[in-house]
Amino acid sequence: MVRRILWRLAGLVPLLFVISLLVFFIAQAGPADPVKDVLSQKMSAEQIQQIREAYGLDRPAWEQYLTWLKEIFTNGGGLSLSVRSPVSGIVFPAFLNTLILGAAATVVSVVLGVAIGFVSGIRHGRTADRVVMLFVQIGSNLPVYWFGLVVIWLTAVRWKWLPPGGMHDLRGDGGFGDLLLHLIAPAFAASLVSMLIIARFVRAAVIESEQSDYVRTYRSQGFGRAAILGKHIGRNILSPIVNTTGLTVGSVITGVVFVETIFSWPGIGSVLLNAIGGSDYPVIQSGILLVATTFVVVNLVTDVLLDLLNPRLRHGGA
Amino acid sequence: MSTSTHAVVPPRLRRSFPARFVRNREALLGLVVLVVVIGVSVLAPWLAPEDPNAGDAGNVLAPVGAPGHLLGTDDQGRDVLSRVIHGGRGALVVAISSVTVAVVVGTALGLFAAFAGRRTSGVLMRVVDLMFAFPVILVALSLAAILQPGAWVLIGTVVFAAVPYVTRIVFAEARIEREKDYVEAARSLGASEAAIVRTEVLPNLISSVVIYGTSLVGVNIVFTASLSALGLGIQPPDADWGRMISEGAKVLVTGHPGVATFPAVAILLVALAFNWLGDGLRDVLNP
Amino acid sequence: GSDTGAVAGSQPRDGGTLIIGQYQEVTQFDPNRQYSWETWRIDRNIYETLVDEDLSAPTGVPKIVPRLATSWTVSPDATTYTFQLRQGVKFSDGTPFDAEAVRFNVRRFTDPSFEYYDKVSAATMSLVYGDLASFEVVDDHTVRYTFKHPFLDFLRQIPNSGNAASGIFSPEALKKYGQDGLADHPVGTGPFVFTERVRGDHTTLERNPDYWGQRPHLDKVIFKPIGDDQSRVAALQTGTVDIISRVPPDSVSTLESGGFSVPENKGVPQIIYYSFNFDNQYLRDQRVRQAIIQAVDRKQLAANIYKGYAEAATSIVNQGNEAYDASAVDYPFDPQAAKKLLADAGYQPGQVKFTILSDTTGQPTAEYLQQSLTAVGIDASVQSFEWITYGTRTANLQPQDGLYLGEWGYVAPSWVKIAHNNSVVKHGGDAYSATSAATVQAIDAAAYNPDPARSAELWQAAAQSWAKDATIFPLLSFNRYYAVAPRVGGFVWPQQNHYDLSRVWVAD
Amino acid sequence: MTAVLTVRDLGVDFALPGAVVHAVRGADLDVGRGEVLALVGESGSGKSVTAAAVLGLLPRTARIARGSIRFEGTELVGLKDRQLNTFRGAGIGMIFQNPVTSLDPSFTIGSQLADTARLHLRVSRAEARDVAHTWLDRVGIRDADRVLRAYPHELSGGMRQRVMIALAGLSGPRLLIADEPTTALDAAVQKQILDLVLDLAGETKTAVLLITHDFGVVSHTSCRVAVMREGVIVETGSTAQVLNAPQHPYTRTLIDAVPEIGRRYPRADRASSGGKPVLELRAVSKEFVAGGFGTGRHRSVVRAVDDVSLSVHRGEIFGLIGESGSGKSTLARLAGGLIPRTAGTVAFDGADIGDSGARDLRRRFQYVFQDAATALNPRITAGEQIARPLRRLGKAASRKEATAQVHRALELVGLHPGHADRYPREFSGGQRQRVGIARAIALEPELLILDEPTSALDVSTQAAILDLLLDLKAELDLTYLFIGHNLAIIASLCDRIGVMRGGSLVETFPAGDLFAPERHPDTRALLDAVLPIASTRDREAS
Ligand SMILES: Nc1ncnc2c1ncn2[C@@H]1O[C@H](COP(=O)(O)OP(=O)(O)OP(=O)(O)O)[C@@H](O)[C@H]1O
Ligand SMILES: Nc1ncnc2c1ncn2[C@@H]1O[C@H](COP(=O)(O)OP(=O)(O)OP(=O)(O)O)[C@@H](O)[C@H]1O
Ligand SMILES: [Mg+2]
Ligand SMILES: [Mg+2]
Repeated sequence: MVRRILWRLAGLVPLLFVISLLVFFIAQAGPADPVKDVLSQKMSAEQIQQIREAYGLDRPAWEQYLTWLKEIFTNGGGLSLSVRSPVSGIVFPAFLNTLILGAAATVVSVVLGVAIGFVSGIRHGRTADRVVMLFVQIGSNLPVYWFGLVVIWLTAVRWKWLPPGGMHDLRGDGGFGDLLLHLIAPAFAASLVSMLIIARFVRAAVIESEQSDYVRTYRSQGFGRAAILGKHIGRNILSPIVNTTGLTVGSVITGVVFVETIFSWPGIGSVLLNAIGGSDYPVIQSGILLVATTFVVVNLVTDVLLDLLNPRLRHGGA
Repeated sequence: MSTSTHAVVPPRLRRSFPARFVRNREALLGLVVLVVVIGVSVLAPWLAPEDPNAGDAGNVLAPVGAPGHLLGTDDQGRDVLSRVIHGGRGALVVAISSVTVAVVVGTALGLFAAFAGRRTSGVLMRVVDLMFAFPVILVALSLAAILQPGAWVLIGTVVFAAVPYVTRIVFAEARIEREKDYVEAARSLGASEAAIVRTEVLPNLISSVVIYGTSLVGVNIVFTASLSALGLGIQPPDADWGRMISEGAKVLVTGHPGVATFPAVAILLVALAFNWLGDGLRDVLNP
Repeated sequence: GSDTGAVAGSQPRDGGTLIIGQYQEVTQFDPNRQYSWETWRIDRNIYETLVDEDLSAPTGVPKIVPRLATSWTVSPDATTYTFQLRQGVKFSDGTPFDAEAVRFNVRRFTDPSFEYYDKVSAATMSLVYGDLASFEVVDDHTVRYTFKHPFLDFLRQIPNSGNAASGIFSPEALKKYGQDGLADHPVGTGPFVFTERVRGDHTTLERNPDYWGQRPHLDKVIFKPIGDDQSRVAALQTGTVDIISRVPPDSVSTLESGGFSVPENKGVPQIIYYSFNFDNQYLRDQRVRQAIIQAVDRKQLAANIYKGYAEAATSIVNQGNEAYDASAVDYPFDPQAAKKLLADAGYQPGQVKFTILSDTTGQPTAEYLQQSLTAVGIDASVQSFEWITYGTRTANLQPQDGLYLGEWGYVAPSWVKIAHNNSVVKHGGDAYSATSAATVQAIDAAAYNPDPARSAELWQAAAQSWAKDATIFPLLSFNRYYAVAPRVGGFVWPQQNHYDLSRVWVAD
Repeated sequence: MTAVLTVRDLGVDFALPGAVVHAVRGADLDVGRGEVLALVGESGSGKSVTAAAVLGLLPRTARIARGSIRFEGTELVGLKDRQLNTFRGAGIGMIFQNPVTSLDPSFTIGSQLADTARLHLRVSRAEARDVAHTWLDRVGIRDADRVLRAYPHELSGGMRQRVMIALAGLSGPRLLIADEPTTALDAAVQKQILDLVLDLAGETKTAVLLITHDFGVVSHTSCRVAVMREGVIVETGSTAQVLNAPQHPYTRTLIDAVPEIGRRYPRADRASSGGKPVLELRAVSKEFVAGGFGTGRHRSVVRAVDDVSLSVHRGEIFGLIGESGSGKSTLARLAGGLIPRTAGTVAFDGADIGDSGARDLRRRFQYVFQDAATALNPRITAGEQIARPLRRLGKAASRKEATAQVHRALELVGLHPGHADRYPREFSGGQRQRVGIARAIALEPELLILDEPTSALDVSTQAAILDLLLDLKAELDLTYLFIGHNLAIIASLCDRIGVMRGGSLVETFPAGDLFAPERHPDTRALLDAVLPIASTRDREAS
C-alpha cells in the first residue's frame, strides 16, 4: 500500500510535466496572438513586433516553455502578458476563491446528495422516494443561467435575504459570517448537478445493499434499522460516495465558471476566461496547471481512499 | 439424470427486455416523453405555427397569450412557441449523441483500465486525470479553432469533458467487480479477458453507467448552451433551448419571464425523461 | 445628457463610500498602458492630465479647462503647445509635480534612448504622440510640445479617450516599482489615491487628503466588476452598488420604476458600427456594401429592438463629436434599391453569403441585421461570442466573415481619421474604394488644418467622402448607459464616456 | 413438550415477472424447548424459505400467502419489522445457508461479532471481544486472533460458516434456526459444532430447527425429523422412527440414497490407475498477504498452500480431504491457474499452465466452485451462464443448439428447463449448486475439479449427481479432482485420496486403504469424527 501511494506520488511528477507541456503548447498553438488581440487596434506592425520582442514572444516555443517552467519554480509563472503583473498574484487569490466556493459546493452536494439518496433509497418506491428524487432532478436540470437569476431575483432583490453576488459586503468589514452569507446561493447553484448524481448513486447503492445477504444477517440479529443503515449500509456505500465526491470536487472547480459569472464570484473561472480572451498565455498556463494539479491530487486522494475502503483492494496483492 | 420427476414445474417467466420494460412504469413514462419531444422536434417545420427565425420588430416581447403568439414573442419579435418547438433539434442531437459516445468510450476505457495490468492501467488513468484537468473552455476553443464553431465542437467538447468522469466511475466499480468470484469462474470457463469484461462485468456495472449517462444528458443540454453563448456552438438566430435561455435571461425578471422559462421547462422535461428512463432501465437491466 | 438630483432636496455632504458596478474587469493602472473605458474611469481619479474637460454640465461638448496646467498657448499653425504648470502640486507619494516630472512621463513613451523608455507605452501612446517632434522643458513650470503637423485636437486628446489619455504619474513611483510595477502601485496627483485592488473583486480608492484642489465629497470609492448584465442590475437594485455602467436596455424601465435614475444622454460620444472584412470576396464590391447599408432600417432598430434607448447613427461622426451633424446620412434605408444594387453587381438572391460576428451584447443587433439582409437576398449567418472571445476572434478574421461589430466613438473630430485607419486602411479596404485617394486627401486636409473655425466642416467633408465608399456601416448610439441609486447625489453624465466623481456625494 | 415455535399451514409465494412461484405450500412444524428438530428434504423444497419466513426475512419479492407462525405464543405473521426485532437475535437466532455473502464484506469478523455481542449481551467493548473470541474457540477456530482481525473474504468457506454459527449462537437465542450449518465443515469440526448445538439444547433448553441433508447429522443431533418436499411437510416423527421406519415413499427413497462410509459406491468401478498424469503439481505454494499499511492491521502472511506436489492420472477420481481451512480450495484454484502461484509449477497434460497457452487448456478442464452463490454472475440468468461457455468453447454451434444443451444439462442435474430464465438469487442453495455443476459438465471437460459439489444437496439428489458424474466419466473417460468433507462419498467414489492439513498434503493413498492402520493421525481424526447413521441416539423429546 505504501509503495502504491509512493508510486502514485512519484507518478505525479511526470504527469504534471506532461500537463505543463500540453498546456503550454495548446495555449500557444491557438490561433490567437496575444499582442495583436489586445493592443493591435492602434499599433503598427513594427510596434507589435517591438512588443513581441519585449515580451520574449519572438523566441522559439521551446525556449519560451523552458523560461516559463523556470518561472513557475522561481516566481510562480512570470508576468501576465496583458497586465504585466505577476501571474501568481493573479492566479492564486482567484484560485483560492474558487476553492472556497468549490469546497462549499462540494459540502452542500455531498451532504444533501447523500441525505436525499439515503432517504429515497430506504423509502424506495414509496411517495417519499418519488418526491425527493423529483425535487433534486428538477433542481439539477434547471439551467444555472436561469436558476441563478431567479435565485438572485427572489432572495436578493425581492426578499432581501441574501446578497446578490460577490464574496463579501464591500460596505462591511467582511467577517466570516458575511462570507458564509455570500456563499449560500452560489454554493447551492454550483452543487446542484453533483447533488443529483450523488443522490442517484447513493440511492442505487442503498437499494442494492438493503437487499444484500449481510443486511439480512444483521436484521436476523435484531439490529435496528437505523443501526444497520448507519453502519453497514453506510459503510458499504462509502465507496461510491467517495468516488463521486472526488469527481464532484473536480466538476465543481471547472464547472463553476458560469456560477462565478452570475454570482460575480472572483474565481479562477473568470480569470481564465479573461486570459483566454486576451491570449494571456502565462496566466492561462499557470491557471490550468494549478487546476490540473488540484485535480490530480484530488484523484490521487480519492483513489487511495477507495483502496483503503475496500478490504479486498487494500493489500494490493492477490 | 432425468430421474427426478417434477410435480411442480417452474412457471415460465416473462423476462424478455420489452416485457420488462413495459412493466416498468417509470421507464415507460420517460420513453413516452422522449418520443413525444423527439417527435415534436423532428416534425417541427410542420408543427411550428411560425417561422422560428422570422422576427417582427414591430411586435417584440409580446406577452404570453398575445394574439397569434401563444407563448409570446422574444426581443426580436419571434414567436417563442415556434422557437421552443424548433429549439430541441440541435440540443437533443448534440446532447444525446455526445453523451452516448462519452458513455461508451468512458465505459470501455474504465473497464479496460480496471482489467489491464497495473502499469497500463496506471498510465491510462493518468491520461484520464490529464483530460480531467483540462478546462473545457480551452478544449472548446481549441476545437473551434480546428473545426468551425457548431455542433461538432459541442459534441467534441462534451465527449472530452464527460469521458474522464465516466471512466473513473466505471474504473472504480470494475476494480471491485474484478475481485469477485464470478470473474474467476468465468475465466475458468474459458472466457477471454475481453469477454469477461464485456459480457460478465459490464452487466454488473450497467446500473452505474445508466444512472450517470442519463444524468448527463440534461446537464449537457445546459452546458452546450453555455458553450454556444461563448460563440462556439449553435449560432443565432437558430432556435436553441440553451441559447434561448441565456438570451431570454435579459428579460427574465423584467416582466417577460416566458422567453427564458419555456425553453428551461423544455430542457427540464427532457432531463427528467432521461432520469426516469435511466432509473427505469436500471431496474429493468438489474432485475 | 442629464444629471441626477435623485436625492431630492438633500444637500451635498462630505464623507461616505460610493460603490460603482463596472461591466468588466479593469486592466491595469498604468496610465500609458491601460486600454479600456472602465479602467480609464478609475485611472482619471488617480492621475490628472495637463488640461481637462469640464464634466459638470450634462449637455454640450465639454469645454477644455485647466487641470495640472493653469494656462497654455497654441501656436497659430497649431503645432506648438506651451503649458504653464500648476505650482505646489505634489504626487500622493509626496514628490513634487513639475516640468521634470512631465518630461519623465513624455520620455517614457517617446524617447527610445531614455532609461525608462517603455515600448508598450510607446505603442499605446503613439495614437496621440506619434507626431511629436520635440518636447522641451522651458522652465521649472513650463513645458512645450512641438508636433510635426498641425494638431488641433491635441488639447482635446489629452484628457480624452479610454486609450492614450495623458495622465501624469509620479516618476519616483515608476523608479521604485519598476516598469511593470506601476500598474499595481499607481501614484498620481488626483483627488483620490489608490488603496487596494483585489483582482476580479474590487478596487478601492480613498480621498487624497493632500489634494491640491477642492475637497471631494466622498471618502472612498470602490469599483466592482460585475460582468453579467442581470447580476449587475440586481446588485444595484439591492443596494450592493450605487452606480452601474452599461445598463441593459431591457432593464431601463424596471430600474426607473424602482426609483433609480437612468439618465438619458443623446450626446455621448459613442457609436456602434460594423466594419467590413475586405478579405471577403463579395464585400470588395462597393455595391454590395452599399446594399447592405440600405437594407437595414436603423431607425426601427433603435426604436423597437432597443426600445428607443438608442439613436440611429448614419455617419461615422458620432453624436457628441465636435463635428457631429445629425443630418448627415451615408445611405438611406431602401430595400428595393439594395436589391437592385445586388442584381447590378450580378448576384442572385441568396448568392451573397457571409458571417456576421458579434459579441453577445450586440447579438440583437446582429440578428436584426441578419433578418434585414435576408429580406434583400443576402444570406448572412450570425456568430456571437462572449466579449472576451470576440476580441480574439475578430483579430483573426476568416474569409467567410463579412461584418464585425465595433464600439468606439470620440469627442474629437480626428476620430474620423482613427476610424478610417483602423477599419479600412489597416485591413486593406482602401484598395476596394473608388475614391480612396480623395478620401485620404480630405482626411489629411482636416487633420492638418490649423483653423478651428473650419475644422468641423472639413471633418464632415472627409466623413462624407469616406461614406460614399460604404466602407463602414454605422448603426446606432446608445443614450442610456448609467443607472444611479437614489442615495447618490451630484452624479452628472456629461457628453463623455467617463464622469467626474469629485462632486458626487452619497446620503447616509 | 411446550412448543417454542409453531408453524401452521404456511404458504409463501414469490412473485416473479409474469408468474408466481409457490415455494412453500402449507407447511406445519413444531419445535419444543430443548428439542432439536431436523428438517430434511429435497433441494428446493422450501426449507430455507420456511426458515426465513419465521424471522420475517423473506426477500422483497416474496410474501406470506397464508398460515401462521407463532413464537412462544406470539403470532409473528403480520408483525411490523420493529416488532419482529424484539424477537430477532435474542429470541430467534438464525444461521443462514450461505455464509459467504451473509457477512458484511467491509468489517472484520471481530467487529461483526462484537457488535452482536454488545447488542444482546449488553457488555462493554472489551468484554464483547472476549465473547467473540470464546465463541470462535467454541466453533473450533484455532487461530481465533487472526480470524477476529480478518475480513470475510480472507477466510475459507468452512471458517465463514463457523463464524456465522458463532454470530447466531452468541446472543443465546431461545430458538436457533440453523440452515445447513455444517455443509462446508470437515467431519471433526462438524462433530464439534453439532455437540455445541446439543449443549445449547441441553443446557439452555434452546429449541433448535436444524435444516440439513446429512442423515449422519440427523441421527446424531435431532430428536425429531420433519421431511419436506415441494413445499409441504410430508412426514414428521421421532428420529428413530423416521430413520428406521419411514412412512412416506419420498422419505424412503431419501434414506435409501444415504451413502455409507466404507461401502464402495455401487457403480464406481475401479479406475485403471497408473494412466498418464493429467494434472501435475510440483512443489506448489501460495501465500496470501493481509493487512499492512493503512489497513489498521499488522501485515501478516498466510501460507495457504505449502509446498504441495501431486499428480492426478487420467481416468481417475482423486479425492482431496482435509479439515476446513487446510487449503483445499486454494490448491484447486492453483491447479487451474486461477490465482498466481507463489512457488512451484502446474502442468496439465504435460503443458505448463503458467504459460500463455493456458486459455487453450480451458476447454479441457473445468471447475465446480465451492461457493455456488458467488461463482455465478448475479446479473445473468442461469441458462445464459451455461450457454455462454458452450458457444465460446465451440460446444454449441448456434444459439438454438446451445439452448437445447442448456436444457439437457439442467435436466441432468435435476433442474427443469424452465429454471434457465432465473437469476442466481432466485434459486435455493442446492439449486444454485446444481447450476454450477451443470455449467461445468455441459462442457464435457477432460478434467473436472469439483470443490464440494454436493454439499448443499439432499442425499437423493446427491446420489443422482454422483451417478451422473460416474456416467459421464464412463462415457467420456473423464478425470475428477473431487474435494469433499463427506468421507462416505469420498471413500466410495474416489480411487485415490489426498489429505491436507495446514496447507500441506500430509499423505495420499488408494481409497481402499482409507481405514488402514498406517494412516496419518490427521486422517484418523477425520475418520473418527464421522457420524454413523446407525447409532441412532435415543434422545426422544421430553
Ligand atoms: N428469490 C427467489 N425468487 C424466486 N424463487 C425462489 C427464490 N428463492 C427461492 N426460490 C424458490 O423457492 C423454492 C424453495 O427454495 P428454498 O431456498 O426454500 O429451498 P431449500 O429447501 O432451502 O433448498 P436447498 O436444500 O437447495 O437449499 C425453490 O424452488 C426456489 O427455486
Ligand atoms: N484471499 C485470501 N486472503 C487471505 N487468506 C486467505 C485468502 N483465501 C484463503 N485464505 C486462507 O487460506 C487458508 C486456506 O483456505 P481454503 O479456502 O483453501 O481452505 P479449504 O481447505 O478450502 O477450507 P474449507 O474446507 O473450509 O473450504 C485459510 O486459512 C484461509 O483463511
Ligand atoms: Mg436452502
Ligand atoms: Mg474450500
